[in-house]
Amino acid sequence: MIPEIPALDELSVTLAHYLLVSGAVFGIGVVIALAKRNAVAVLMGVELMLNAVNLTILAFSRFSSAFPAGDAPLAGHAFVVFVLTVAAAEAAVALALAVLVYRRRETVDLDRVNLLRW
Amino acid sequence: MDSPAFLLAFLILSGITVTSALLVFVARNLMHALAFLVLSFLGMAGLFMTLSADFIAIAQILIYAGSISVLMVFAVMLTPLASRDNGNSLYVIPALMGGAGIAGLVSLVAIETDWAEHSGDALKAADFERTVPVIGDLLLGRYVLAFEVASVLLFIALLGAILLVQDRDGGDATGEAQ
Amino acid sequence: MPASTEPYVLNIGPQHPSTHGVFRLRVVMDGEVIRDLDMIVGYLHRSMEKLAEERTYTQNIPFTDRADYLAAMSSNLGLALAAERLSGVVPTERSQYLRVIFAELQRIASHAMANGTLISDAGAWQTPLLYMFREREKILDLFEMTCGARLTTNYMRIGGVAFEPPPEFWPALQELVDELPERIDEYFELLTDNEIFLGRTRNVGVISAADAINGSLTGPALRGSGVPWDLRKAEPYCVYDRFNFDIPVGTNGDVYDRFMVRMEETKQSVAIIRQAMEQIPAGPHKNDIPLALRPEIGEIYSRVESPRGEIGFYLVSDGTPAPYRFHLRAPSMINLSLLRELGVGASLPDAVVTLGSLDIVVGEIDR
Amino acid sequence: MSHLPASQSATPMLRQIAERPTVRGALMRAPLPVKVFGALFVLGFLALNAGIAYVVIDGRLDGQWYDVRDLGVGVGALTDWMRDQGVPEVAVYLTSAIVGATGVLSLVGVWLIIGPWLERRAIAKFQVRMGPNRNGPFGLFQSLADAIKLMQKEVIIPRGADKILYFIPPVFIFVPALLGWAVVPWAPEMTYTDLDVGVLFTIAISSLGVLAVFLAGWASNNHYSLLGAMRTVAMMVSYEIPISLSLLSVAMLTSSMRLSEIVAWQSNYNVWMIVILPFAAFAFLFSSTAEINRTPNDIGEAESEIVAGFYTEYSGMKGGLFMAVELGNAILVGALMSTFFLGGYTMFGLETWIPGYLILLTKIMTVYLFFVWLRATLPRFRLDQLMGFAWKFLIPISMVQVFVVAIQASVLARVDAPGVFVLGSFAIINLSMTILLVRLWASRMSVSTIQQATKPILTQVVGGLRAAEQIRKPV
Repeated sequence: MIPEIPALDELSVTLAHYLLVSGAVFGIGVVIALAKRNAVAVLMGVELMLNAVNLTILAFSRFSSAFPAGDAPLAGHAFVVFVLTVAAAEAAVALALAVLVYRRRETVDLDRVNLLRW
Repeated sequence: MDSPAFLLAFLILSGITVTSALLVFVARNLMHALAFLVLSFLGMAGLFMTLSADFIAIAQILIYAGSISVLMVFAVMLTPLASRDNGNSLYVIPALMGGAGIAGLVSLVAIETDWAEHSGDALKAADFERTVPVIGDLLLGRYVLAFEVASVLLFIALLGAILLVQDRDGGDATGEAQ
Repeated sequence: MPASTEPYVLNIGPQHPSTHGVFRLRVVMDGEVIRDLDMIVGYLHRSMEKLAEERTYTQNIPFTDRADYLAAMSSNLGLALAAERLSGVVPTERSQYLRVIFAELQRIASHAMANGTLISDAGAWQTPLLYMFREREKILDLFEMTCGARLTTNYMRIGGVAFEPPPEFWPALQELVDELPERIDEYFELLTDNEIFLGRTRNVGVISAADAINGSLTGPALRGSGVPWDLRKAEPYCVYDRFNFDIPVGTNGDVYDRFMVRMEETKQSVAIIRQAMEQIPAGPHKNDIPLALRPEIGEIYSRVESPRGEIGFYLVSDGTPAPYRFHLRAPSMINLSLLRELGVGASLPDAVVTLGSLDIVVGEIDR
Repeated sequence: MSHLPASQSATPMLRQIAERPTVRGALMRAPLPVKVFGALFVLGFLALNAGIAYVVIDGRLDGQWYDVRDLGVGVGALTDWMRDQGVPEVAVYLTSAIVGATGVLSLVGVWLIIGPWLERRAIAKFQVRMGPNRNGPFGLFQSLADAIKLMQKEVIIPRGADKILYFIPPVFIFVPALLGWAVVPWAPEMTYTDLDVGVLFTIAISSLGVLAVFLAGWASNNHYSLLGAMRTVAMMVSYEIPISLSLLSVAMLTSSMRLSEIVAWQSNYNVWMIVILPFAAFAFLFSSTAEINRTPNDIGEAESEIVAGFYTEYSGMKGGLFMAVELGNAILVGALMSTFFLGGYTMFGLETWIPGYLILLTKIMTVYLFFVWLRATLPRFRLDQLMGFAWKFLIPISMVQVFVVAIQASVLARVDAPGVFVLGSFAIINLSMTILLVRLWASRMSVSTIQQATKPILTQVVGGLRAAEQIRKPV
């Protein structure tokens, strides 16, 4: 399954390499987002996942010849800009929520924020 | 593309990114986790650079390393010392399994698929020389609606963040709303 | 629900750039705002008042140098006057004028120091301080010519002054007096209309006239609040009643007014020195008094206007050469007592500027 | 006492000052051969420079590798020569990269020796004293001595400090100070990397310092540090917006985010951006002083309030690194200010005669000396005043300016050959708009009513509270 490692001067960085990095970061992000108790830490996981997705999009945009050249050549980049925007908005709101939760409940431990209404 | 310098850059940057992402999970202290997160963001920006996406890389530094991390720092500072651990909840085993599963799945697909037909360098020479004007044309041309919606979203998020953390009992709302 | 921030304790001093000596503030802060403030003094305590009971009146004069080390002449003068009043010695006519000249020179030097450090506390990177040191240096040079010391002058004696000024003193003094007014105007130009300085000092550390009187403030701190009280006018000692000068009085009672009162007093001091130079008579600079002066049994409280306010000496004599009780009313100590009221609720920079405007000298506070 | 004449100094200290050796005195006392040799040396130096100037004006070395005006030509010639020799492309690339990086690093390094000396001497002149004059000629080695002293100092880790995070910030804060130089154009073709998004790059790089400052304050386990860090972070976050807005105006007008193109635009129209966008230049300069913690906005390390701010606990060379970064940032801001608003390496045609980097260096020095002047003159703002100034004053006016400039940029894009008339009208519009808005804002915010300079009342009355009321009555 694992391809043999070629010599250094023959090795070229391909789409698969980027996808591997992206998959690893995404997986770590998932683990952090699911496993952490602290709301801010969960947010860190989510940001890592978004980063990984950005990397995937950019890698595809760079390597793919699926699009015809004349038709929106850098659509991936534009898409990443939107992802960044949404990430910024999400971070602002989520952190405001974390602060609010802390003020109301004196904790940011998500396991202990178990009432639907507080 | 295949020059050793490029390869080295890719290896170092991806190493930094993945390792520090892992350290975000491992670190016991939330502030350490935050520091590693910033390192991961910076490594990711470097990876973007290797993909000739200079605009996105700089936007990444500006937004993630510059702004979101500062926002997180403020959020951490606004919570007391006791809440600054980076402990895991009961779901750590399922989470690890899930994360490993997703990463494995992506890796499997990445390795098994024959990307040859999708990895031409056709766009390389033509469009990656100056990315900024192209992105600008796209954002204000083809995707202008999405662009406007994104700006409205940002504005609403800003207002929402301010309103959420505002003291309704007449206190001042300084500090946390950035 | 209020934003839950935790108050924390900040120790300002004893080693801190803005405490003007080894003075410590224990501040409880909430963010940038001071919630509580303790003043902790005593790091410079030398048991001066107790030691003074073992020495003769003349031997005690050097102690007063070390009390208010920025205005040694004024403190010297205070003790000399108190001992004279206690023992009935009358100083010579010429020495009275010399005392006035040196006390006013010391006032200029001390005010220069006070205002310079105040602006340093407000954040100017020592330029105004060093500008003011330029004139202070010249004054200290005059002191050095006359009595050999720059800071701890030990100049006043019971019945006169220690030395006659050397011949080169008078031209140098004339030169200084001639150039001082334009130098002071230069400071006015540099600072008084400066928007940042105004923003930092206007309406900061406001003391109302009633508060100032109730807190028994003296000196520029009191006059800055608008109370025209100056011992040189109220109960003239030496020959102050022969000179024509004004009392500058502030309107608002804030840091800026205290600053401006000091600036204006410098001008008035120059005027006094000018008049004293014109009127000074010839004659001996000192009476011959016994080395171990034995005043009659009795007590005296004698006060003079030092640059920081009313410096008073309470002396009790039991007929021996040494005072039975020696007490120094330190103006810095009493002016400082209002800092807690001014500081609580203010922000840290404001408190620092307010402390600077009260112009404390720790040697005098701790004695 | 000695009986000196009054004009001479009567005290030992004054005599010492009067008798101190001067350069002029040393020159006058030099023996004749030394004087002759010195004169010949100076004359030869002048003749050499005249010869170089003649060759430059003659134009016979344009584009040659020995063109004294441009290091870039030399490096280009070197890489071409290497290619001709059949050296692999990697080595050529690495060579030029290393040469460039060495240039950038040594610039900052040399500056860290000269800068503190210059600042101290200049401030000493402002403050009527002498400044460093003991180590080396004119005290030039003072900063070297300081550096050696700092390196010898013990590195103290405060108890309770976060051991890992305590060590990161001094290094991490150095990165933006160096990286910022990457995009600064020193001459035509003489940029380390002429990024397409240079303006954005500078903004992004400057936002990196925030985190280092914060970590330094947090990891020190000291309330002064934390207070300084919080102040600095709050200020940097706030002042990044006016910086971005003012640079946005520049980028819109020049319709490029490439720094070399911004310089070329200014050179092309023979106008400095500061003339067209005075408010943007002011906002950039003021906000930069806040970003790099210099007077009058150095509240993050206000020594009279919070000792040294966020680096209170750093001793030895770690503290020295923070100070070095402060200096390095000062000239970086000087370079950016010159590039964006003062015409960069061009000087109305002068750049064809003398090297562009010398022109840029002169401009950087000018801006830096302006900073020194400010530092020697102004008191410090308070945190709330600064934040209020950013949010209530700089940002709204900058936003209005951005709208106006957007219109002007679209006009500029439609005018065929914009001449002095169009640009002049832009300048007048922007200037008048700025003045109008500032006055409007000042009256709305009523900033000037609370801060009136009143002189004390002079009185002959003596008394207590009643006298005080009597005095105040006529006012």
